[in-house]
Amino acid sequence: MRAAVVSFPGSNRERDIVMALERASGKKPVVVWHGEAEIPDCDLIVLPGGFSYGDYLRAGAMAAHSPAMKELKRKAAQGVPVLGVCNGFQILTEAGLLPGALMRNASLKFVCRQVHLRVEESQSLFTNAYEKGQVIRVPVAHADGNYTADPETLKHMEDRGLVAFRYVTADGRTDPATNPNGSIHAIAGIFNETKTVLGLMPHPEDATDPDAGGMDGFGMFKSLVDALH
Amino acid sequence: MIPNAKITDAVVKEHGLTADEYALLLKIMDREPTLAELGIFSVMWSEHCSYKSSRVWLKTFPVSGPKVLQGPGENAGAVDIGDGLAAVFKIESHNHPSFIEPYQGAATGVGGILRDVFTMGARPIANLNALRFGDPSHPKTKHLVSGVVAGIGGYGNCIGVPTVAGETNFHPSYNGNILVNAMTVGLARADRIFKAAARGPGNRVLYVGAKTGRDGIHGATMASAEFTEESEAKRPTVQVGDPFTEKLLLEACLELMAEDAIVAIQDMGAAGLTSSSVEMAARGGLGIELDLDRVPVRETGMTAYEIMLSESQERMLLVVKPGAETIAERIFAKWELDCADIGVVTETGHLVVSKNGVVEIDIPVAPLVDQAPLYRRPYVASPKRVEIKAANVKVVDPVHALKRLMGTPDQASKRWIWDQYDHLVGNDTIQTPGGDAAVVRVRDTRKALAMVVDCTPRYCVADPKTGGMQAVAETWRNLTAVGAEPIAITDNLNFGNPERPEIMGQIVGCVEGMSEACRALDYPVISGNVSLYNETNGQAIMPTPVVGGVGLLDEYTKTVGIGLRQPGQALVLLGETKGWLGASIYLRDIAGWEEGAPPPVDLAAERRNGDLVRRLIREGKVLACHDLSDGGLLVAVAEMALAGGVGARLDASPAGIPAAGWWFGEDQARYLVAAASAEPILAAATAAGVPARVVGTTEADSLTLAGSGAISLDELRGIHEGWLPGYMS
Amino acid sequence: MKATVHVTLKPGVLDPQGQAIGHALSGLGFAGVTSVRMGKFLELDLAETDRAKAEAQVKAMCEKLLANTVIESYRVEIGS
Amino acid sequence: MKATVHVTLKPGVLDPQGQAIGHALSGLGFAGVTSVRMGKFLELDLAETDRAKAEAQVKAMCEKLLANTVIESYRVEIGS
Ligand SMILES: Nc1ncnc2c1ncn2[C@@H]1O[C@H](COP(=O)(O)OP(=O)(O)O)[C@@H](O)[C@H]1O
Ligand SMILES: [Mg+2]
Repeated sequence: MRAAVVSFPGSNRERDIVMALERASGKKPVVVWHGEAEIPDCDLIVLPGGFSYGDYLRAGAMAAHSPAMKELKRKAAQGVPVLGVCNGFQILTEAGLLPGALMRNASLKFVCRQVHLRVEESQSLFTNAYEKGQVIRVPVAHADGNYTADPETLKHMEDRGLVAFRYVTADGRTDPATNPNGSIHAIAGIFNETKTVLGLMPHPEDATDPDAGGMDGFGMFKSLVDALH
Repeated sequence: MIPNAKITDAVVKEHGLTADEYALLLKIMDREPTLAELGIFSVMWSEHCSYKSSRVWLKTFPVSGPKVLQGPGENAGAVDIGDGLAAVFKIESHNHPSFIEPYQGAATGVGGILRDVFTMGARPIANLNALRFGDPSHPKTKHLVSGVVAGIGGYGNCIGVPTVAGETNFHPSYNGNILVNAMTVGLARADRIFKAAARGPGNRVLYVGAKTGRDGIHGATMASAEFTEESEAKRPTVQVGDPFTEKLLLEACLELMAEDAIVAIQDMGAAGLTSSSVEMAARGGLGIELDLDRVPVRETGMTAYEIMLSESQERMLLVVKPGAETIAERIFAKWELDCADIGVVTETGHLVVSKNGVVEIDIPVAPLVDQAPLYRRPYVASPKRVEIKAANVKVVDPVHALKRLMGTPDQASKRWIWDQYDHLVGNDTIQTPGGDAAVVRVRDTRKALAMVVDCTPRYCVADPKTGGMQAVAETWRNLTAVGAEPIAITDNLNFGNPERPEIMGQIVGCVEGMSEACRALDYPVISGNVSLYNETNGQAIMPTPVVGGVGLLDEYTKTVGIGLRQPGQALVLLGETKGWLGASIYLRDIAGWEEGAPPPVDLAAERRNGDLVRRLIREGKVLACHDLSDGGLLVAVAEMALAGGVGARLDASPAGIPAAGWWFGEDQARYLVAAASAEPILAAATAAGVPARVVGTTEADSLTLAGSGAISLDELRGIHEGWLPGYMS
Repeated sequence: MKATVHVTLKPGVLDPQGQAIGHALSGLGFAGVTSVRMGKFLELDLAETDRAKAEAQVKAMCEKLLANTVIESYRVEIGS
Repeated sequence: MKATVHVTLKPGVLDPQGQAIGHALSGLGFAGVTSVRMGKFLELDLAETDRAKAEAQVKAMCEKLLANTVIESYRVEIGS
């Protein structure tokens, strides 16, 4: 699997995701600077976490208009899979590649902690290594992860199985007390219509090392490698 | 030279210079200074920049050792950690600004210390913070906690450096003067450490980073003056941090450092362009000529005085090799930052600054720096306190006392704070907040750095020398408890007004104790910071010499945490317990008595006990380890139980030690370890001459004290985790 | 030419910041605050001197960047 | 009674957000934006029906919570 990671001014978790991709695929991803109008041929494009443009104005708003994003949209339209983690998810919603929006956490505070996620859909190239309903433990680290969408969009996503992950308790129940940011329906990650684009707030890449954070996030990278070789 | 503004006595006084200091200035200048020149003397001779009250004492610290690559005197210190790498670190205070504007004050404090570290060519890998707030019931405290924590998080999270450890205490002595000390640890190539000495007359001086505004003019002198109600009302222009620009500046500087372009580099911290240019010139024994018309500004009509004294953030000053200007321009353009050629290194030994073609400043650098006032201020030693016998302290059921202690502001969990700090970015944080020391991996090696900040002000006020020793020893112990070899420290001396002999006595005592401990433990001081005048209306803070310690693990998987993870393990206490309750948390928070001499520190025992613990951890004989500090044995067991989710059954207190002293005494140099079997630990302890004793066994779900009751971990967790979120909501 | 932009959440979109502020206000003893909504306010200086052109330009900025029209609406005023 | 509050940075105080927005706008091809300053805008519903009292109340809220008067200034308008 050849992956390209797009880096923006203010990205700060690109190394984390590069390591995870490399560990899973055995290949070093290429890192593409946001100002570049071309993304080299690849099987997967990744938008990493961080604070592109300082999260000023709105998280992801400015990055969504960079030259590399134009190219990303073109490739995504051709079916090249796209993964956006945290700030990457925010950029994808701002760019219109995923529905809804990510608002300030309901607590109004940045939150960094381990959370439990329930895998809602294992029929996708991002999640096929997990069982449907499986609970995994990965960290979140964000200030604007409060997902919202209008009722029709939500209904459509729920009906079509486009919710990828939900925040749950360790034993797999949704509970307002374990929702770290107030997201509607406890949504942690979503697919686009064709399930070729995934955006999620948590950081599976920081759970791909037995010595640092555990291995629960590795399934996502393994899924991608299995699906894309 | 511009026509002189009238320099009256009042103007001199406003600039914080005494009559004697001004007389010295006149002697150096041999004429009346311009206002801008006066401003420069004023900031350079402020306590903050010149260390005039503390310098003679700082000289007594041990600053060298086989691993020290850079001791105090540069932007940050550096130690060799093998593999051609160096750990670069320093701590810095932003106390006054954080009291005035907690969010921006704390945020710019983090920004400043990050710059100190990456100026040296190091990539920051972790931040720490030591916080002291007033009484929780004081009307300002909550607002200050919320702003400071948000500010530290806001800056560190955005720039993407994990904030991995810290300490947070509350005490009424900080009601009018909170302490916000921030520390950064970075990694550099040992053979590529950048310094700030200007070299090579003719080399160009470049200004890079953000534009200059009228931010924090006179911040450095403010940090050197005592607070009054009035100064709070005046509200000087506070600096606003821009972590996004700092992230770009960090990446651009590191990119430029990888080229062969830089002669010297210095961040613009307190006193901005003034201290950076003066220090660069002074260290190189040269002069610098600046043309202020070329300085990127974001406001109109700025005077030379304002530009030289502005404390706008996220700026750096560089001296580059001939012809390297274009490399710098290209790199800074890529990162969309200003890069301006504002001057040249000269042979004159003078700082010469012009604006609109007129020379407004012409100061001989050497005397400005070398003849800066230096005071050996009079001091009186703190009165000795009586020893309090444990037998004379009120007896409370230990389980009941534990319940109360675990929910006090100082002992309660600080999760509410570190939840707001990204402590994971980089995915190298092996030990997260909540343990004895944080552990962060060194990329591309098997190594890791352990790091911690600590100070126990109630010991320092009770006996400055012992308190100073204890602060050093406790960091050493915390590093040891995670299996690391302690290497060196940085320190932040936070005190009241040094012009008062009793405060000066605290400074002298603490420094003496710290020096002695550093010597005994081969644990040199490689950088630090001093913050004086932390007092309001004559009410000084407790002496708070915060110590930041860094240690090395050769194999990161060999570290242990504090969590008890399995029932049936032996709990072994290493070190001697006499049951010392003087100046303890138990005495203060349970007996309501803030008194007594602090526990003595026996540095030979520290070393012996610590070396044993570290060896046992390396040999894999220890499964969990926690040093005993505030609250003694029982609080330590409770913290270990909560951290791992497994409880313990503890034996009754031994005969000959009053129960309160056994459970809550704060005798030093002690560790509690969990092991599959006690035998090898006891044998090794005997061989090493370390007192050791089995105190109990791990057991699921609750803490049970033989003969005096039990508490479930759920209840204990509720108490421990409940206080801070409850207080802040 | 000066322009101001107000960006506010669309009616019906939950406003966590406004809610928290309302909560904090009542905690501070300000009774009778029945709702708080929080938005952004931008002041722009434009080189453009034609009012209509300036307005069109700023509206385009809003559509493209300043507002997230999925959840926000905006109002542009052109000053002098 | 409705009240609106504009909270803006005091002149001279660095506005990193405004600066970054200005930069982004020119990157998007909007030429001639010489300055952007960003502030907050709040809409409050009050139970109070007396105009003067409402104004005094909202000003007190600004001093206490809504504005950080060390670096920000505010403007209160009472609507209907
Ligand atoms: N401001 C803070 N930031 C990050 N971590 C903190 C902060 N305050 C406390 N902690 C963490 O809480 C834990 C307990 O702190 P403390 O009681 O000072 O430890 P010790 O008793 O070992 O000195 C430590 O892991 C420390 O890193
Ligand atoms: Mg400790």
